[in-house]
Amino acid sequence: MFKEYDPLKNKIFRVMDDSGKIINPKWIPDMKVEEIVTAYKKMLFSRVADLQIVSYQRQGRIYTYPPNYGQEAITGAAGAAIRQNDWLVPAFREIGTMMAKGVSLKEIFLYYMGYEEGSNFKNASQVLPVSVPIASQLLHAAGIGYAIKYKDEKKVVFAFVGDGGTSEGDFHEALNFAGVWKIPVIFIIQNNQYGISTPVKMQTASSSLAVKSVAYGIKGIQVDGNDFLAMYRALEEGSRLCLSGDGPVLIEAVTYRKGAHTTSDDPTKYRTKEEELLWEERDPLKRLKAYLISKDLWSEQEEEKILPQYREEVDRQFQEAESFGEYKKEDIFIHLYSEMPDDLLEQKNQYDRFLQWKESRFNNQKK
Amino acid sequence: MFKEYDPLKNKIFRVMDDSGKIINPKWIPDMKVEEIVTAYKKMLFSRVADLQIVSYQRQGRIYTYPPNYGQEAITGAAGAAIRQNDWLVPAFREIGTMMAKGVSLKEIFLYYMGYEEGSNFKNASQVLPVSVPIASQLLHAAGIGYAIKYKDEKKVVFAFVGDGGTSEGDFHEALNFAGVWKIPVIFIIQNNQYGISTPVKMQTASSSLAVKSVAYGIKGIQVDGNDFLAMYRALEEGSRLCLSGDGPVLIEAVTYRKGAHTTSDDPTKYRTKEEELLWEERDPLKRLKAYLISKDLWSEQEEEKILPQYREEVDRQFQEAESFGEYKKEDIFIHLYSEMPDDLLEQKNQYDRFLQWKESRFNNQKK
Amino acid sequence: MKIMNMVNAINDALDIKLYDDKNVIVYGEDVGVEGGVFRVTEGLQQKYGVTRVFDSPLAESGIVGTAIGMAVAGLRPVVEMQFCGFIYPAFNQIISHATRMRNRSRGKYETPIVIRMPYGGGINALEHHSESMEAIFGHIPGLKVVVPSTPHDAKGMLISAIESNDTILFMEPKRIYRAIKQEVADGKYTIPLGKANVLSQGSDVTVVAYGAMIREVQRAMVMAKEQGISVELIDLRSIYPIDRETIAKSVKKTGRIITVTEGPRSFGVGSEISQIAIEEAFLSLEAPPSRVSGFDTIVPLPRGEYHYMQDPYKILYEIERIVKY
Amino acid sequence: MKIMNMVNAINDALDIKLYDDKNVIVYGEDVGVEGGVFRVTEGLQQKYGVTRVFDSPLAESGIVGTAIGMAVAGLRPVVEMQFCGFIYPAFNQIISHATRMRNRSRGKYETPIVIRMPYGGGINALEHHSESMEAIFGHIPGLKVVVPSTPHDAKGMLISAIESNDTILFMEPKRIYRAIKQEVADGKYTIPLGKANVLSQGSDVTVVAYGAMIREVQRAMVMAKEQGISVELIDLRSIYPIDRETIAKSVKKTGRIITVTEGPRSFGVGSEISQIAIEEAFLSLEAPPSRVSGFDTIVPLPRGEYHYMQDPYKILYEIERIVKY
Ligand SMILES: Cc1ncc(C[n+]2csc(CCOP(=O)(O)OP(=O)(O)O)c2C)c(N)n1
Ligand SMILES: Cc1ncc(C[n+]2csc(CCOP(=O)(O)OP(=O)(O)O)c2C)c(N)n1
Ligand SMILES: [Mg+2]
Ligand SMILES: [Mg+2]
Repeated sequence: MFKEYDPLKNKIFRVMDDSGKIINPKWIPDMKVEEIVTAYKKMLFSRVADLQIVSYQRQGRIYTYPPNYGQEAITGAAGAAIRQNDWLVPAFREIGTMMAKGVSLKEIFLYYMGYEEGSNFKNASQVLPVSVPIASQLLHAAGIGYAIKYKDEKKVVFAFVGDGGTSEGDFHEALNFAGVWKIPVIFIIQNNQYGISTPVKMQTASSSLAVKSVAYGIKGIQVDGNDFLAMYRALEEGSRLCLSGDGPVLIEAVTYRKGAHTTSDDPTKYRTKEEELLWEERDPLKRLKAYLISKDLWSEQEEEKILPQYREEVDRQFQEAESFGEYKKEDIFIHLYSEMPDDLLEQKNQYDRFLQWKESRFNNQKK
Repeated sequence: MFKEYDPLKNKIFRVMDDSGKIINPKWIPDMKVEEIVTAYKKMLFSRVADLQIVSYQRQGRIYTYPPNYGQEAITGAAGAAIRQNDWLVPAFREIGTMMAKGVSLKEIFLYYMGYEEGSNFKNASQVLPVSVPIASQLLHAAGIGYAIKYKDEKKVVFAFVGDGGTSEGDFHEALNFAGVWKIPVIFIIQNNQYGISTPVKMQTASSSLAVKSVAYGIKGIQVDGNDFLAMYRALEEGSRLCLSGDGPVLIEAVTYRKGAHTTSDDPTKYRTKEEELLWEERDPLKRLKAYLISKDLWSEQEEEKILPQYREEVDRQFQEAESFGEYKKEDIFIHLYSEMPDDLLEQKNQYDRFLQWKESRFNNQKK
Repeated sequence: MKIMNMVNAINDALDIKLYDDKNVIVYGEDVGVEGGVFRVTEGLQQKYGVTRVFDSPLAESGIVGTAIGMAVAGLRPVVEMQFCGFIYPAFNQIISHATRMRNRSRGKYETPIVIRMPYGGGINALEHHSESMEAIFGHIPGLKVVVPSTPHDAKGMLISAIESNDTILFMEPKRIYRAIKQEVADGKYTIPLGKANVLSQGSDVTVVAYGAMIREVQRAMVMAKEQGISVELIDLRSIYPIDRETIAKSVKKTGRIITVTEGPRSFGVGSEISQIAIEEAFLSLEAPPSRVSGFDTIVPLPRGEYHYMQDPYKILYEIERIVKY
Repeated sequence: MKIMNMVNAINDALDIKLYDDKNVIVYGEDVGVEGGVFRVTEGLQQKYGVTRVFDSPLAESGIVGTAIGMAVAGLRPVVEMQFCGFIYPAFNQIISHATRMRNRSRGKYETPIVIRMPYGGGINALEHHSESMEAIFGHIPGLKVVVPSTPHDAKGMLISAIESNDTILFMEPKRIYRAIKQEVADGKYTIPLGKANVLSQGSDVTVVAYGAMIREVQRAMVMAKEQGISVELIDLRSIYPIDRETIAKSVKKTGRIITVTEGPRSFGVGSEISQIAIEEAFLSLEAPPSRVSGFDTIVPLPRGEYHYMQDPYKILYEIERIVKY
């Protein structure tokens, strides 16, 4: 597949067309039908969550949040392809994959409500926290890949970055180290056409992002990131290559950020209605749904039935997060070092003394 | 040429073979014979200087120095191709090109004798000082390229980096910015096979360094860096492209560092005699000399005659540098800011007071 | 005169200098079409075109590194780091080149670059969006680091910065980007860099602060006054070079000095101010020069941030402690 | 017991930990085949193989960034920055990730990484090869910064560093890499990080120093003694965390304190030590805590470097000044 879709040929890998019709039967992934339905439902859940978060944000109940809206086929396919033993190194727009690895929506909420605790994934192993400094996380993925190879484990690292992230030096260093080390890492670029307001053509003059793999002597492929079946198949193939020692691989997943960059962004400043409508046609859920309906695996009725359940579930987890309770001030100090240095302990104690003073001095005033 | 030698074809651009015989007449550069002879003589001078510096260093008369030995065809060709108006952004192994731009050997000596004054090129304009932090200078080249384009000047930037330097994030960012901005910069990689002790195959898994141009949507070519005619022709072509708005370009010049990394390095630790002998065969001066002799443009006799003159000239400039005189302590303070801040002035004054005290206290002791 | 907030004032300064001098170039992530994530550069691309005000690729080392090249070639780049927490990829270019090129070339090449950067906490932002690491930059030889605390200062200081031939880190207290409005003079004026500003005269204790902390101190001063404590407030304005003279004069008068900063405590700006106070006024000191600052910890996410931030109470607490010392 | 210089002692510590623990991995530029430009890792690749001791591509962010990944996945990387002046490309990975991963994940992921780095001047090196920017690193929350001053300390401190679950910047004073030889105990021993070492008891003035400056102070002390001045010398050993207690105890006794460092003066380690002294011992102070340091300038090239460096005379000058204060 990586040969047939060598990025130098400038071909994009697709399995279905925009209407959900199979156009490339050769590469249909070998998934059980229930697996595809399950994946679709997870994508739907992720979308419901996203849309609801945006409205929570408008109500002032959560801080800045970067929606995954429109990119669910990528994160959903990665969620379906990643195994319990594999590592996930997210950027910050991968809730679908994080949830598949066992991160709860409540934890995601906690994080965006401003609690560090949201990154302490209780039921997810081998998932790194969200990485805010763009592209820096790819080097962590390469290091994990080295450790896997060194320990001779059968694991793969799924590492994410955005199109904008490909401009950072760390992108280059990570792919270069990975190429030299020949380690099992799948680098997935979510090319959603923009880095905030900056279109991808202002990030680079290369013919695609996938073609950058050539610079590192690694395999690369450009995939229709709104085509769940293609994404899954490419990731599966990438996994296989990694496990057989033929990694790393670079997957450029072409998609579109349907929502705003974050809840504090206004995309009308930098993109047109026409463009948005064009991509509306290619919506990943719409396409997979059409495919499933055509196979009689899904129906509008089922969807209508399930949506309220999802909304409720999202709301339930949101409310759980909301009732997480007071931020414990100790939490600021305890995780800096394996043992708290005296100086830090003294700062903590000073702060306690201040709080006592404040309490006694202003006890009838508000905090 | 950049099409014919597209780096994806894995062909190296050569005009002469290892014995100096023309094998690719189509691409012989359009140079006057005297120009070639002049270039050869400059390369010879650069080599004489290099060899003498190594011996000065052994005598403890100069500090660490990175010889250009074996790479003279690249820096010589760049010296011949660069115009008065063009910018030169060196790494630290380009004395040939620097001298062509008007930097004196004396200045180069001063720098490696530990005087900042050695980077204040009196008769060379548009030459940046040596850049020690690997690859960082390429971004300066890109910025200069932007300024040239912005001011609509007819200038080209010649920017150098080593093979090891291609691993740094700044290499990536510089080529990427240059590609997006479409600016007149020739990036020249002196691939001398090693970054200190690390062979280039441990720097990257890509099929060549030239092929990295693909990642930036710019033209690239791999050139035999020990073939003066090929190097000159490629640079000339690169210049032309840059001037016509079709830049930037990336030139990988394949060469070999015949000497040590610096005068404090011992290459026998990491490379074999056989390898050194192999490259001895490809020595750039030997090849160009054979070519010139075959054309009756040069002779062993002329060389024998000129060598002592060069040695003397090098020595003369070295001795001039040696008699440069005391380091002025003011020099430490004056160039930090456009105006010296009070605090810095006070530090300088404090130091003067200290020196007076020391003088009066220990005036009969040695400094 | 117009009523402006700091965002307007900075935009006005950029506008004036872009108009003034064709060599001024403004770029960075999302500063063009969008006008920056805080809208500081809004409208400038429309006015001056895409070759003078534009979006760069997402790469901070690239932004500062290319600015060095532009500056060497005669332009006057004003670049933006999107947030304080994202300047670090550019650290090498700042410390190894921007601040050294003049010295290295013995004055031949100058690097008139302004690096603008919102900094500081208190806006309920994501991780890496609330930091105040000015002390690190103060330690870099060849760099100037300045921080305005009002719209008026922001405009005048930014114009000075753009006109200076030095590399200047221009730190913008984003917490008060829109919180403070005041009359700002039309047209061009400059405020010299490196000079502190005595905002209030006082006799009991000197408080040194800058940026968003000024407002917090002023609130604390209201409470202190109720206790009969007279505070002299110095807006430092410039982290480097530091205005020793103004500090010295004030602490000689009050005998007491407190520095209020947002960043981590150890190796922070407070220590440097204290050092200056003891060097300049040891015999006048009636209490140890002290500091109110963040902890030696990472800035907590929004729910915990108020523990970390300096507020009027923390400042008052320290004022009372030092005055009673 | 063997007579060792610091290079041997560090090599020995690495050897011991590589032997001890299969999770220890040593890499960096030229550390494998060549054994590092200072030969600190000599022989280790031959002994432990290319998967455990190896040359990395030339990319500092890459080196530290991958070390974070390795550490999270259970390894204990010990990486080398070739010179102090080349750590800056890795700055973002250090300040944004290595020092934050535990905090960010609430203890779930640790980053036991040692970043070894030769630093300091006095060896007639090229530009960027002589710097001492430890103060910057001291300001980074979550990082430990340590500096040995003898072969014995180097070995014991490095073993402690490798065994620690924190990220540690291990700064090696390259000027005394081979200049000091002493008996070093065989086999494994540790020296706790974060504790200073009182090298000489004295009564007139406390001098705090570390790394290569210790030797300079000791030379100054010989001259001071001739003047009848008794110096208490503290080897700080750890820049962060700082051993406040040892400093406090000493300055309470002597009433005077001087910090000797190589880096730029402003925002340097000296200011922080002074701040600690005034916080802990204000009422015992008989002179202002002061500092002997580099200027706020770039380290000059070799011909001018001696102006910048601290030598016994500069230290003696300050000792006399402070004692007479
Ligand atoms: C090093 C760094 N610089 C700048 C930012 C601010 N920033 C946050 S998201 C973003 C755009 C990212 O674009 P892209 O990589 O395409 O990811 P997307 O947001 O589209 O998923 C920027 C510039 C950052 N987080 N990190
Ligand atoms: C950022 C940085 N890291 C490390 C070094 C130390 N160093 C000096 S030269 C060198 C190798 C450079 O290799 P290459 O780019 O191939 O250039 P060459 O020396 O072969 O000309 C290294 C690692 C440096 N100068 N800068
Ligand atoms: Mg994007
Ligand atoms: Mg090389």
